[in-house]
Amino acid sequence: MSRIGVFICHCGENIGATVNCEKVAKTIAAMPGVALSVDYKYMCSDPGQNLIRQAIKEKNLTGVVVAACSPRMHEPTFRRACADSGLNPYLCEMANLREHCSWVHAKSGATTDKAVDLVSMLVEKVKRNKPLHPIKVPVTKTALVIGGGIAGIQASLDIANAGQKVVLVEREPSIGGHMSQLSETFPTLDCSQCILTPRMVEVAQHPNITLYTYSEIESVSGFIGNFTVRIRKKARSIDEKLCTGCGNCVTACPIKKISSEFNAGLEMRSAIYVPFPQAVPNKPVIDRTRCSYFKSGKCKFCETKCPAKAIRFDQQDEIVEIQVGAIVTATGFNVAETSFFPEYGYGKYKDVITGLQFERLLSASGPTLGEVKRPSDGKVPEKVVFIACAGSRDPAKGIEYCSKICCMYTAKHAMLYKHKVHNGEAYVFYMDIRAAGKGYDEFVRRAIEDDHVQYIRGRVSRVYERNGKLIVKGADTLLGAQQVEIEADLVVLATAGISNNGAEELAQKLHVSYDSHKFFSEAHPKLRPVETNSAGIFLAGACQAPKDIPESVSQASAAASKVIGLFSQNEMTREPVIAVVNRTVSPVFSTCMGCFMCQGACPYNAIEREEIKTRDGTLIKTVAKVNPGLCQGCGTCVAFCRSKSIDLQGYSNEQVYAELMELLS
Amino acid sequence: MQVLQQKAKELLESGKVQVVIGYGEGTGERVRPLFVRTAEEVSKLVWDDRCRQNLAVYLNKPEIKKMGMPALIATPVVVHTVIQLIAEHQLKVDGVLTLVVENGSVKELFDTTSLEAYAESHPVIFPPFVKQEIKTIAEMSLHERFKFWQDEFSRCIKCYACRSACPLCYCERCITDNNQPQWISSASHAQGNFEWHVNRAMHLAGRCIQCGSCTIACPVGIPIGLLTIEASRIVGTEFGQQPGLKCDAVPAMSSFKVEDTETFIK
Amino acid sequence: MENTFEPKIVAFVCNWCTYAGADLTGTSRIKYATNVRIVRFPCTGRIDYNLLLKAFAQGADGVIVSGCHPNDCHYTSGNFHARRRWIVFRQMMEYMGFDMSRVKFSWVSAAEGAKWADIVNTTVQEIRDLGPSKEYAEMSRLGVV
Amino acid sequence: MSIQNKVVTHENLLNFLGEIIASGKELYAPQRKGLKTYFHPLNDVQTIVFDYIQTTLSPKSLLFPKVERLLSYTRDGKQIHVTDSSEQKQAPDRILFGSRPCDAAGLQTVTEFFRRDNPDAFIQRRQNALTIISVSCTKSNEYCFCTSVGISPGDTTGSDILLTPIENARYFVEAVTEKGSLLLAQYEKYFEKSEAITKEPHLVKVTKTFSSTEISERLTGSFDNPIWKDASLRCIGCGTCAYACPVCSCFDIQDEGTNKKGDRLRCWDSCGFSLFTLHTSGHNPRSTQSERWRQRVMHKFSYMPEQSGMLGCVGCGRCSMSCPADMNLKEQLLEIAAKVEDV
Repeated sequence: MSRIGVFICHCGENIGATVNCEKVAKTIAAMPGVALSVDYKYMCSDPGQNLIRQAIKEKNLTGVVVAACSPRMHEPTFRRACADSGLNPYLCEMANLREHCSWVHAKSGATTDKAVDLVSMLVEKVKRNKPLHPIKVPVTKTALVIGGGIAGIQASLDIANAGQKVVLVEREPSIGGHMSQLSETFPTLDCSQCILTPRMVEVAQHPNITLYTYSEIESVSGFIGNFTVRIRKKARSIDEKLCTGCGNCVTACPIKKISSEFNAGLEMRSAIYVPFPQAVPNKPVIDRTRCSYFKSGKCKFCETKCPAKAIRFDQQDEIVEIQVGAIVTATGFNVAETSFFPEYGYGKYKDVITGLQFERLLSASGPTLGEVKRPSDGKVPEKVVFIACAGSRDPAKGIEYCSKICCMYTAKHAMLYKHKVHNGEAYVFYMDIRAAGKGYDEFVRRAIEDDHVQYIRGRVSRVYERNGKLIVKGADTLLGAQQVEIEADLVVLATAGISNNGAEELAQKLHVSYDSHKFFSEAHPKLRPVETNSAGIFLAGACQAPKDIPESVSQASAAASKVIGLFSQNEMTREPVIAVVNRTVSPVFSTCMGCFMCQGACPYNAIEREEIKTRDGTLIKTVAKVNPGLCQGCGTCVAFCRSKSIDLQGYSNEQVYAELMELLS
Repeated sequence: MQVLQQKAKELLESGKVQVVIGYGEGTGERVRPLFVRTAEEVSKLVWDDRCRQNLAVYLNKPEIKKMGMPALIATPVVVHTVIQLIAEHQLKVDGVLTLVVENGSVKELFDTTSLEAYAESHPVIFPPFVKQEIKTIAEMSLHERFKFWQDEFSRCIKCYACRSACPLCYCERCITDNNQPQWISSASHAQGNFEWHVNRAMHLAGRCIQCGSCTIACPVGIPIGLLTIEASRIVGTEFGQQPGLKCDAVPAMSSFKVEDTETFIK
Repeated sequence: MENTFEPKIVAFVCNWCTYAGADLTGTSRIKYATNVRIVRFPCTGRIDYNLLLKAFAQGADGVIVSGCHPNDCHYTSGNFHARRRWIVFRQMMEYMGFDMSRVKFSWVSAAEGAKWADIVNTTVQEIRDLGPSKEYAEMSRLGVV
Repeated sequence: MSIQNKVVTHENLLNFLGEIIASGKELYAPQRKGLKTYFHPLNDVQTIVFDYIQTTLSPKSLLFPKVERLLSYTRDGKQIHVTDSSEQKQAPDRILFGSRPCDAAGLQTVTEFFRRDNPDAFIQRRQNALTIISVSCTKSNEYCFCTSVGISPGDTTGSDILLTPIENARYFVEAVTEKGSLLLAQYEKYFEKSEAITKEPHLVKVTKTFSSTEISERLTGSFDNPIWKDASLRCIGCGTCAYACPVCSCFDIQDEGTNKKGDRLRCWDSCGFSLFTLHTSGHNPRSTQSERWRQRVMHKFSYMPEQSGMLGCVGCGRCSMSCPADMNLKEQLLEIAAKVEDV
């Protein structure tokens, strides 16, 4: 027989003035299984909580109902008080007499009647509560960071510097990401590579970081604290240990007309190549889709010229399996190509380029060694038109969002152009100037005022060629939508930042949700911006949405601190409000029939298959099993289960049924 | 019939299957399920219009599973059933050899492709009287429908023949056999009967392959199949999903689309 | 004559949106009818349609089912699953002749305290107009000797 | 008590039944619903169906209803009030018309079953208030085997009155019991006195195919015979046979209600269900369908005769007729007679 203690709180006047608390206490006292039913002025006060603590000991209570404010307010308080006296905290429930009763009704008999109902249903529920124990999940203290751009680098270094192990996986041959392609960075104009490359080297040399470049995530299984990740190390076709990075192979390679990814297509590379001089690791890779040997079985010039005998044509992809406790996703973004824009020539004009290409033109390590020369004929352009919002904020293009970084880099581009070509003219077509950020607006003002960049508020309708010039037709909305036509030598499109190739595929492997633009979704837009809906998987940088370097870096550090926090304990504790699949004796073992409807219903992929076998290994049946590390306790599976074989602890079928029955009896 | 017997003989003799699940002569004019385990017995197999019981119901019966690899003589709806059972992980594709009779010859459906192709080309067709019943009920007012079903259910004795005859009612412990809590009253009063039939319909929503075995089995003649037919019709209309067509189908009722539409949620 | 029938109404709501929304109704001191009793669930996805049946079996006059708006589910998709279940359940019940006008479905977010009060008040009024629900509850006696 | 012999015309029989209804008694008689026939209370004797062999369900529910309230309770605070339904319920005066001799024999077995050990007040009271007017069989079908279990198409066992159709749309009337005589006496005007008539020529011949005593003997010791497994292969485990059976009397007690009020109900149950013997622990002593099928046959033909001297079968054939999988009891019994070795 249950011995339930019921404590009715007056909350001063808040409940007491509307609900007849004495009457509620008296009525409830007559319920079977109620050992004690009292009312008190302030249950959450120290003396109030002591009342509960004492009663648990004196009356040997098997359950407690506190009828007070919303459980969303004080449930932890009262559960703690119960735990203090040795009663399992999950044997304590709260009835909401304040927000759901006294504050919304006038003083009346009906209000008190409702209060009685609210308490009595919780009494019937708590009679069926079972002691629950927080779930302990062991934590593997190694983090996986996916993506070696600035966000991934920052997250890796922060975690590694806190003394934890990191595995950093980058799919390109070198880490560095987009930041390594940039010339100078706004608003301070310091050289991008100068600040980035030391960090890249630090990653390579850090004892706590294992770096896998030219590698991709094959599969991810498991759950927070306990992920198993399989990494595909793509065959680089060289022995990295032997390679000295001398570069003889690159010179020897006869295939040289391959568009360079690093230089955004403005320069060529060979089939065996190092993406850029400061690459980490500074080891070449053979692009097998282009290499003569792989295409026709002939060549091997690189092998002949390699003094270290490091070329390995027969190298195979290698699968590495690692155990990690947390995952930081920092896979970055991409930019829309010029071919995305029919109105600007579908990418057919060589001198209509993207912002990223312009970065390469400005960069001292770029194809022009930092001199602004246009791609078509190598002439220094005298008039450059920059078009902001190329694709962004344009529902017709399917991109409703603001790419956020373009206003700033366009200002930077125009400014740097003016610094390099003093008598050149720079025009910027823009919709709005979004320069919120420390020193950002000042930077734009400088471009306009000091460097005389001409900002025209309006959209460009067309770009076409006439007599070797690019005619940019637009409108100036500040001059009454007057038509503007500029004869430009070079047009730079601030093309929209879009999700990276393969983002969707990766999200599916990780079971994290993503938005309609395939940017990964954070768990909560305000309060959990670096977490995902999959526990233990965090977000850093532009894989979540386009963002600039400082923002990427701060998000990376935030994600790292989440990981470090997780790793600060050997075991992680989780709320035991989770679903469980029943188990019973042979020959049934579980009433679960293994239809796995629940698997489809689970938002967290928490339902696994468990094979029940005889001692000699013969399969008896396959049933569902809830992974306590993944289950968040929504209970959607419970309502789906036809045979009622799965139930939710804390909101079990028996509990909710008893509540309803009492309420209506 | 002879081709079927011949095929059964071949399959049993070659050891490809250990049991052929089919129909044999029964009491009077009836046919009954037959489990043929030796080549000598194949002459007992019959095949005609009387063969309507959905034999897929036996595939998961422990005693029959123990016999070894089964061949199942199937009407089109039974092929749908086999596919649905595969989709619900109750059967492996290579766990049964489905035999269909077409144009006087016997075809073996042995893999996903052959099963799905057959099901696709053999949609479920209701007999005219079922079509008429569906129409009659559809034209009733809410109150008339209530009266209609109450009258039908009043004869229900909760023998659960509907459940037992249904190949998709494979739960070892049915929801109605649960008593903590007792979701469905085990008493056969009007409410208990209503609860049972609502649950059966909901549980078969998007799963019922509309074979009519439940209606045939009902000893008191309740047109019980109309309920699950309706449940599957709703799922088909609302979510565009039909059971029994794809071996890897995602169950309609445990999936969703963000675009699902309704007009009743305020 | 004024209708003095006080209906008994049960509300099945999710913890994160509607329960919190009803909390906000309280903190905003918006007054509403006393007829509704809330049963709290983690998510609308957890709400079994059998609870609705049992509510009417036990003599409830009306039922409210409420949770997070689409796309706002704390568990990302519980409410989508629930929505699909209700779409089928409603039609199935009507096929069997059950009057579903006593069941009100709604989305009430944690910010919609006023909407909760409004849902309660209009439901109480509508159920009051429909009168007591007896037929289904009394069916537990039909066929019993 | 002597059997008084009378004859009645079909027309007068209907008049007689009509007057019974007019007197306020409940008349249960065969009624048609679709292809099925049921015993139903009725107001219009014209709706009575005569051309049936067996009704779909037996008249057992007149004594042993599918759901019956045994007690009710209410609670007020910590006070609990229990109302024993057996003290409250008045059994209505009822006439059952149209039962077959096998049905009447079944009703007698049910009565006996509930009279043993602790007599069941509910069923006794209903039995006392029930007058059974059976009609002898002039037709049979392939399912019938009453003669093999000691009953015949003109058997009076269990009936209060037995009518045997004779020539010229008349019935030979036998008042079997006091209750029957009283009823006939009350409506004397419709009945003519008659000499004893030999019924046999008017009855259908049902060939005796086996001896139930022999079956009972053979069943002893057949517990582990493989016949059960083979025979039950096609059984799908529903409760149809038990629910259609005029004798099966297993039940399940269910409490329905809340903390404040509720009922204790007695509901039909069937040994064909796996749940029937399921223990709380999860263990099931009859975990396979063959064990459950064996139980059904053994109980009727071995355990019951052993314990009470009664057979649990009246040979009506309903179980086989209603079985969705065509499990045929007569066939099974013949097989046992042929296959099971003597002990």
